[in-house]
Amino acid sequence: ATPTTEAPKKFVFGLIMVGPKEDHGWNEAHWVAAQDVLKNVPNTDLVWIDKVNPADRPGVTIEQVSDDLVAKGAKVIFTNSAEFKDGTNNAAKKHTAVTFIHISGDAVLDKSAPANVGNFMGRMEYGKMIAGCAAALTTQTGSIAYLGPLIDAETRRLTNSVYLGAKYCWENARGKKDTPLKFEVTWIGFWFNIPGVTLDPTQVVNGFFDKGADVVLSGIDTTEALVVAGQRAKAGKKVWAIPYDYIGGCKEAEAVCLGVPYFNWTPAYQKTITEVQAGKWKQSWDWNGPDWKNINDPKTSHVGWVDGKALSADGKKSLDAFIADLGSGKINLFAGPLKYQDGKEFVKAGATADDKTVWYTEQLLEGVTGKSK
Amino acid sequence: MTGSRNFLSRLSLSLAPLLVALLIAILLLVATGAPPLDTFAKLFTGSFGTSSKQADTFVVWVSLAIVSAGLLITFTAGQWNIGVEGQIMVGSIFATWAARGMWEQSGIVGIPVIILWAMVGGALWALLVAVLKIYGKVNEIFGGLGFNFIATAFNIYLIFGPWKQKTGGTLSGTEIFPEALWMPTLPELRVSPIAIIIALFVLVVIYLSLRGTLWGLQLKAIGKNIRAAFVLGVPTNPLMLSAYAVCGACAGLVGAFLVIIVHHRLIPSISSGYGFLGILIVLLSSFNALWLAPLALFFAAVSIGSTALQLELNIDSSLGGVLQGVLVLVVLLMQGIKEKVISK
Amino acid sequence: MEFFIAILASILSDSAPIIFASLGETLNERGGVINLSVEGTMLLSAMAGFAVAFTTESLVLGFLAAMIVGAIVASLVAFGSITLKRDQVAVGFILTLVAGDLSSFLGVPFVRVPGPQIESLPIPFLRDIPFIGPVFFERDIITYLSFALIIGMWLWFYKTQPGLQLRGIGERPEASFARGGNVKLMRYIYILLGGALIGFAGAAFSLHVKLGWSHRATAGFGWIALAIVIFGGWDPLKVAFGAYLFGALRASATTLQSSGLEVPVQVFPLLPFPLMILTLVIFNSRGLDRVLNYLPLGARRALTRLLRSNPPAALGTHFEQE
Amino acid sequence: MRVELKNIHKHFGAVHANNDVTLTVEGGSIHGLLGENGAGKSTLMKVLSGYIHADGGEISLDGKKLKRFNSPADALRHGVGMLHQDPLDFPPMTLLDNFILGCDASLLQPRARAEKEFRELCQQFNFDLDTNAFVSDLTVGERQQLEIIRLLWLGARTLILDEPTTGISAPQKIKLFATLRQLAADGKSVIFVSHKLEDVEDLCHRVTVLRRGQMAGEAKSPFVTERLVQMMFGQQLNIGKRPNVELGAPVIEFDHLTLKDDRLTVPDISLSVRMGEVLALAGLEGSGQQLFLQACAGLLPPSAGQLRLNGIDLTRKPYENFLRAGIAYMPADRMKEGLVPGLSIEEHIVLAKRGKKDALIDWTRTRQTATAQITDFNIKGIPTTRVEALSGGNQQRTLLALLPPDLKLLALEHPTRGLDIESTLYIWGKLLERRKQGAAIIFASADLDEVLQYSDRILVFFGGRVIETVRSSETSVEQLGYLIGGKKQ
Ligand SMILES: Nc1ncnc2c1ncn2[C@@H]1O[C@H](COP(=O)(O)OP(=O)(O)OP(=O)(O)O)[C@@H](O)[C@H]1O
Ligand SMILES: Nc1ncnc2c1ncn2[C@@H]1O[C@H](COP(=O)(O)OP(=O)(O)OP(=O)(O)O)[C@@H](O)[C@H]1O
Ligand SMILES: [Mg+2]
Ligand SMILES: [Mg+2]
Repeated sequence: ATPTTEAPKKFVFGLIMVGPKEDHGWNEAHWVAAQDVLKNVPNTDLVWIDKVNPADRPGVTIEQVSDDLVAKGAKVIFTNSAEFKDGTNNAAKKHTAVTFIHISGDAVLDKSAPANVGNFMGRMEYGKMIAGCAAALTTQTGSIAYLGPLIDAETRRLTNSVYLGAKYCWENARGKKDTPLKFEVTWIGFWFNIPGVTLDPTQVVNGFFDKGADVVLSGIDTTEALVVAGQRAKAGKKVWAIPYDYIGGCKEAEAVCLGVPYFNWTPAYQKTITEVQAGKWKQSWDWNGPDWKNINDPKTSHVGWVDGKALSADGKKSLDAFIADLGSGKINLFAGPLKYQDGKEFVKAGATADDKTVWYTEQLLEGVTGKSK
Repeated sequence: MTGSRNFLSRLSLSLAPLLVALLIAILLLVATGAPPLDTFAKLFTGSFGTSSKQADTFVVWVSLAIVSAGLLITFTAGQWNIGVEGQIMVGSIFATWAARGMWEQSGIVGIPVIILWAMVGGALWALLVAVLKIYGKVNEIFGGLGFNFIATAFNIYLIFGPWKQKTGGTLSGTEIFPEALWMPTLPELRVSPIAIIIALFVLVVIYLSLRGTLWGLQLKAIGKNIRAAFVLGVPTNPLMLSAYAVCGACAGLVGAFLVIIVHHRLIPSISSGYGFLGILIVLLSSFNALWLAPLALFFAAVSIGSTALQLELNIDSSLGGVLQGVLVLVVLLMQGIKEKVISK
Repeated sequence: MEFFIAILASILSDSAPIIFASLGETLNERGGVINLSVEGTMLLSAMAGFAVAFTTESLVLGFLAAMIVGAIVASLVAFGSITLKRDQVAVGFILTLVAGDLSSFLGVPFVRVPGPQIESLPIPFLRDIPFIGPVFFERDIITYLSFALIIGMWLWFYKTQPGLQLRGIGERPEASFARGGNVKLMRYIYILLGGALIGFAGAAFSLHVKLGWSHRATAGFGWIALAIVIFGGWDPLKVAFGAYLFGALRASATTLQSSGLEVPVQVFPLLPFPLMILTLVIFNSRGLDRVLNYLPLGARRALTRLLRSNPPAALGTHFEQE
Repeated sequence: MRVELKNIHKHFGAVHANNDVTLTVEGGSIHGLLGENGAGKSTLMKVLSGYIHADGGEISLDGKKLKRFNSPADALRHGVGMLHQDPLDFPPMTLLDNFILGCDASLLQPRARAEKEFRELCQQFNFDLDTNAFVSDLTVGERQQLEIIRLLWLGARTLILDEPTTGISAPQKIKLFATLRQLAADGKSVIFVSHKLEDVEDLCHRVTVLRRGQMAGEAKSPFVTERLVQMMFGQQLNIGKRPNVELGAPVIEFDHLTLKDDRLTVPDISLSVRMGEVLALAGLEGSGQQLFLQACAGLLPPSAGQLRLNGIDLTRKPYENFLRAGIAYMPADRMKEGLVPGLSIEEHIVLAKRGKKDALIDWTRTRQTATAQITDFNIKGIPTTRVEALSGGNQQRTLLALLPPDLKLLALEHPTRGLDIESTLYIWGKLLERRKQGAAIIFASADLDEVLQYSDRILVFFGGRVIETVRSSETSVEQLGYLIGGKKQ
């Protein structure tokens, strides 16, 4: 027989993003992972759509978009927002031959997921603790602010993580047990600015600085906190910021950036694709942590932290020690006693919280100013 | 001989805007580096290419046809009912409200109640604008705009507040309705034949009432000269209220359909801009009810087709809106040019 | 006190875009033409301004481009309504939708891309005046321009001959024509100028307040600008007051979250819009007349004149000059 | 300044409004321009003042030939200024703003200079005008004064006045005439347009008469009235005598009625009007007649007092009740308040029908009714003609045709304004028929001749008050002229 010159059919995977793919934040981190898969796994092809949110594409549903991606041959579809839970489940019910991965979701955990839906998420709690520590090591006014997205279990646990990290370093590394650290969160209402729906993040960040905070941490997908801080710094104010999500997050204002906690989605994406290709994929809910040997190893660590230019040398030293202690288990910040804002017990004295308790965090912790619900 | 030439020149006069709009679109595409022919082909296959696409197009058609029929009534009464977006939204809110009260009901009981309640909601919301206009002298454009903002805020409040999902409020909306309360659709497709029949019914009723009823004539009269109509004995206030109520009820109906056919839950931007598209359709129809159905189909096709552009050609789907708007603008301006030429 | 100064200062500079937009619209409407496309024009010019400033790395070019875009949209309003005698509201409404969608379509490459931004520019000496200095004179060039525009437009309307003529063409074009005014030409000029100001507002949005471009970024600000013009009774000072009032409402929406109100956070940013419209409704409704009727005549006259004024009589009408 | 118009032609579509008109006005003289409605007077003057461009002919000033003026401003630069019947000013502005608007200033308003010169001019003509007042608060006469000094200030040497005597009182008229004579004495030319013979005879040195767009003749003072009438109408007009009608029971009664709108209060009117009676309301525009008429029709609720129709109390009842009780209102502004532009005659007939109406329209029957009415009222149109395509006279006939058969009270505002004599006679014929059938008629008119001619009784309004009630048979145009100006003799 004559050899066919036709190229073997490509393995197509799909990606549905909530925001624009080049937002220097959450979505770009996913975009980069998908590009890595294309590079690293031979014969793959990507179909994607971004900005799937009610502001940018009113009336467009995950179900519709999934239909289109499946029609273009997608065998695996990643959806990247907590908002997509029901949509992903419904699309999966319709296209049973396709594997859906709902990132940051918990449908597998609460058993509402069809068999072809999987979940994974990175343990950003550690990244946030590190960020909190960096902030506490730097602040001069003793007042830190957190630019929160919307309020749900995920954002509550991330906010709490920042607070725990900050409090630990404030009390231990800075030795200020007697002056309580001020920690305030303001929620804008979504993962990024939706004009007319969310508070304007630039306005909120300006408000933070006006009220006396000097380090602002971003909990949202976009970079306003850093940009505003950069602007203020140029006007001669001593302020800093910590972005979120994306390894290149500091770029927009290096001079005020203390560092960035980021997701590295490449290993998880790659694992899913190769497993589905080999027919070995099984439904699971994965909460992937950092590789403590080297939290910035692109092959193995799902969550990382890079120092920013604005972090002082002393701060750097203390922070490295903090990271090492976290990795070795010497520090467990989710150890009791911890209380919620209304005084209800979160973790008993002497106990440490298990994954499920942390995942379903109900309130902000005592000591944090801001709404829990 | 002259008759046919006359026909030809008239035909070319009405086709000219279409060509100009097309030309602008092509220029735009070329300027942004997109292949024009391919784009239009994809726009077509994206809206009519498969039975599932056709069905989606008709889902949008139902909404556009009904809302533009309602808007034709307020336009006939001389009113710019910009508040129509809010009226759709409140229709959806009322539909969800009714659905939440009938979570366990069967669809045969539940769906008609949901639809009627949504129509009541839309009508009430529209009446607020009318009352402000009549008794408060507030221009309906700003009244309507205000109530759109309020409806949006209220909708968000419900989604993130009292009606939030058990796991917490999210932008994806409220809890999904039980399937019994979904409007039955054709197998495997999202389109509901009952909704299409209802839309046709609404179109016919609106057409006939504008043509042959006293109400329709009185509406025309207040639309063209409300003071003279009043002096002649037309009950202007009740009439104005009725126009808004009818348009609001149509918008409410659309709101109900969006909830029980399309999304199966209440979502933040539930009205999807269909109200404003409806205004464009009515403007394009020269206020003639007969044109609404085909124009709504065209607009629906562009809306659905343009989503496909993103995937197929990586062209932003807002192109659809640009095309729709440019077409209406060009037609409007060409009418002016025509009149200017004739009067010369 | 320091916090109060900071908030006041933020309101002043955050309101700059609304000031430019609503004063631009005031200029249009004083000439007798409603430019309903403000929302769309702002979007398109915000995008264009950012895109040009981003690619050329020149803020000046960015603002210039935005003004040109604003003037182009306005010229369509002018052509449609003055020359072709179409319904001004219809033309403006369609343009709002077209320009809005066009901004999304053309703006894709620039969504949430970090770009150039206006730097602050404290004015020496003036900034040292207690209270006044930090509130007014530690701002940036755009905010200073907005101050200048308010005062300049007031002077133009009430102290200059061309300004008097402008008021005339919006009031009674046939009488203005009788007095030597070229009504159509002046209307064209003022619509283009107004459009350019609205365009400037767009750029002020993306280069000064919002720091970048994203889809639908103005989210209702254009509509609010239209409402503010009515609220301000077509008077530059009162319009500016309306714009600052709206700014204050927005600032309080941010602060309200920590007030302990049991309302989802997503509701706060929406509140200033209905509140602003509600204020407009109250100020323009007959209810106010009833209240005013209880006052003694002198006070009533003064208050009426302060609180409201009638729209230019020829607003929205066509004019045919021989 | 000597003004010459030579062979002026002007067409409006099929209408030849000015057909080869030639006219010479000597410097220092007052020249009258006479003619019936639509004769082309205003058109000719608009050509002379630059508002419209003639299709042919030329203009010379002091012997210097000009093709035409490009605009009113151009004409004024050459010294020709025109006062319109409805003064072209800016009601919401102050007098000073009005005065300055249009003057030759580059950037800043010359307020101080203008104010000083304004005062001087006022003094010269003995006008009492306050620069800080608002134009909207002035009477028509005062607005004319403002326009006159403004035009003079801007250098007008020829002043055109288009029907300046409608809507002003006798004392104001006397003052106006004095001013015009003073101007002529100063060597300025004045062109005085009117169809009021007595005004022209009183004031002008020479008169030109236009008829159907053409020159019908010229005359010099002193004038022979009969000859002027003949030139104007081509015939002696026979104005019918008013037939006497037996008055019946009271139709409408007012008890201490007080009316108010945002500008005017009309206090305390007590009066009754009987079947078959015609009551005229005389007064300057805006003296309260309109409020009174609207109150009669139920369009304006009285703020105090009582109103009874056929013995039934209708005070502050909705308009609907008034309609049911058999009133009808015909407004002055036909296209704004009377008819609905865009709708046809037959559609109007459906709308105006009173009593029980069917929800579905029977178009066949409606068309028959419409055809019958069109013939009956001699309307030049067909059932589907849109009302805006009718001429003014035919629009007024259409309004008459819409009146239901059994009316008790007709409230009419300027029933024949803008109509020529033929239409006027026709319409009054129809109205007086109604009166014979027992309807009462209340009408307001600025035309004192009409008031005197058709009414039984006259209410004279001044500044919102009824200052006099007179029987038509016991008064004269002169006396009315003084009364509407607030002067009792
Ligand atoms: N702008 C216009 N367009 C069309 N026809 C016009 C226009 N102006 C005047 N005409 C017509 O030209 C003719 C002359 O009108 P003109 O106004 O000069 O009459 P007039 O003598 O001033 O009458 P009146 O005494 O009623 O003021 C009339 O038939 C009128 O209908
Ligand atoms: N908008 C219009 N559309 C069509 N035809 C019109 C329009 N306006 C006027 N006409 C026609 O033009 C002619 C002249 O109208 P115009 O109003 O000047 O009449 P006129 O000479 O003043 O009559 P009358 O004495 O009844 O007022 C009429 O035959 C009328 O039907
Ligand atoms: Mg005339
Ligand atoms: Mg006429």
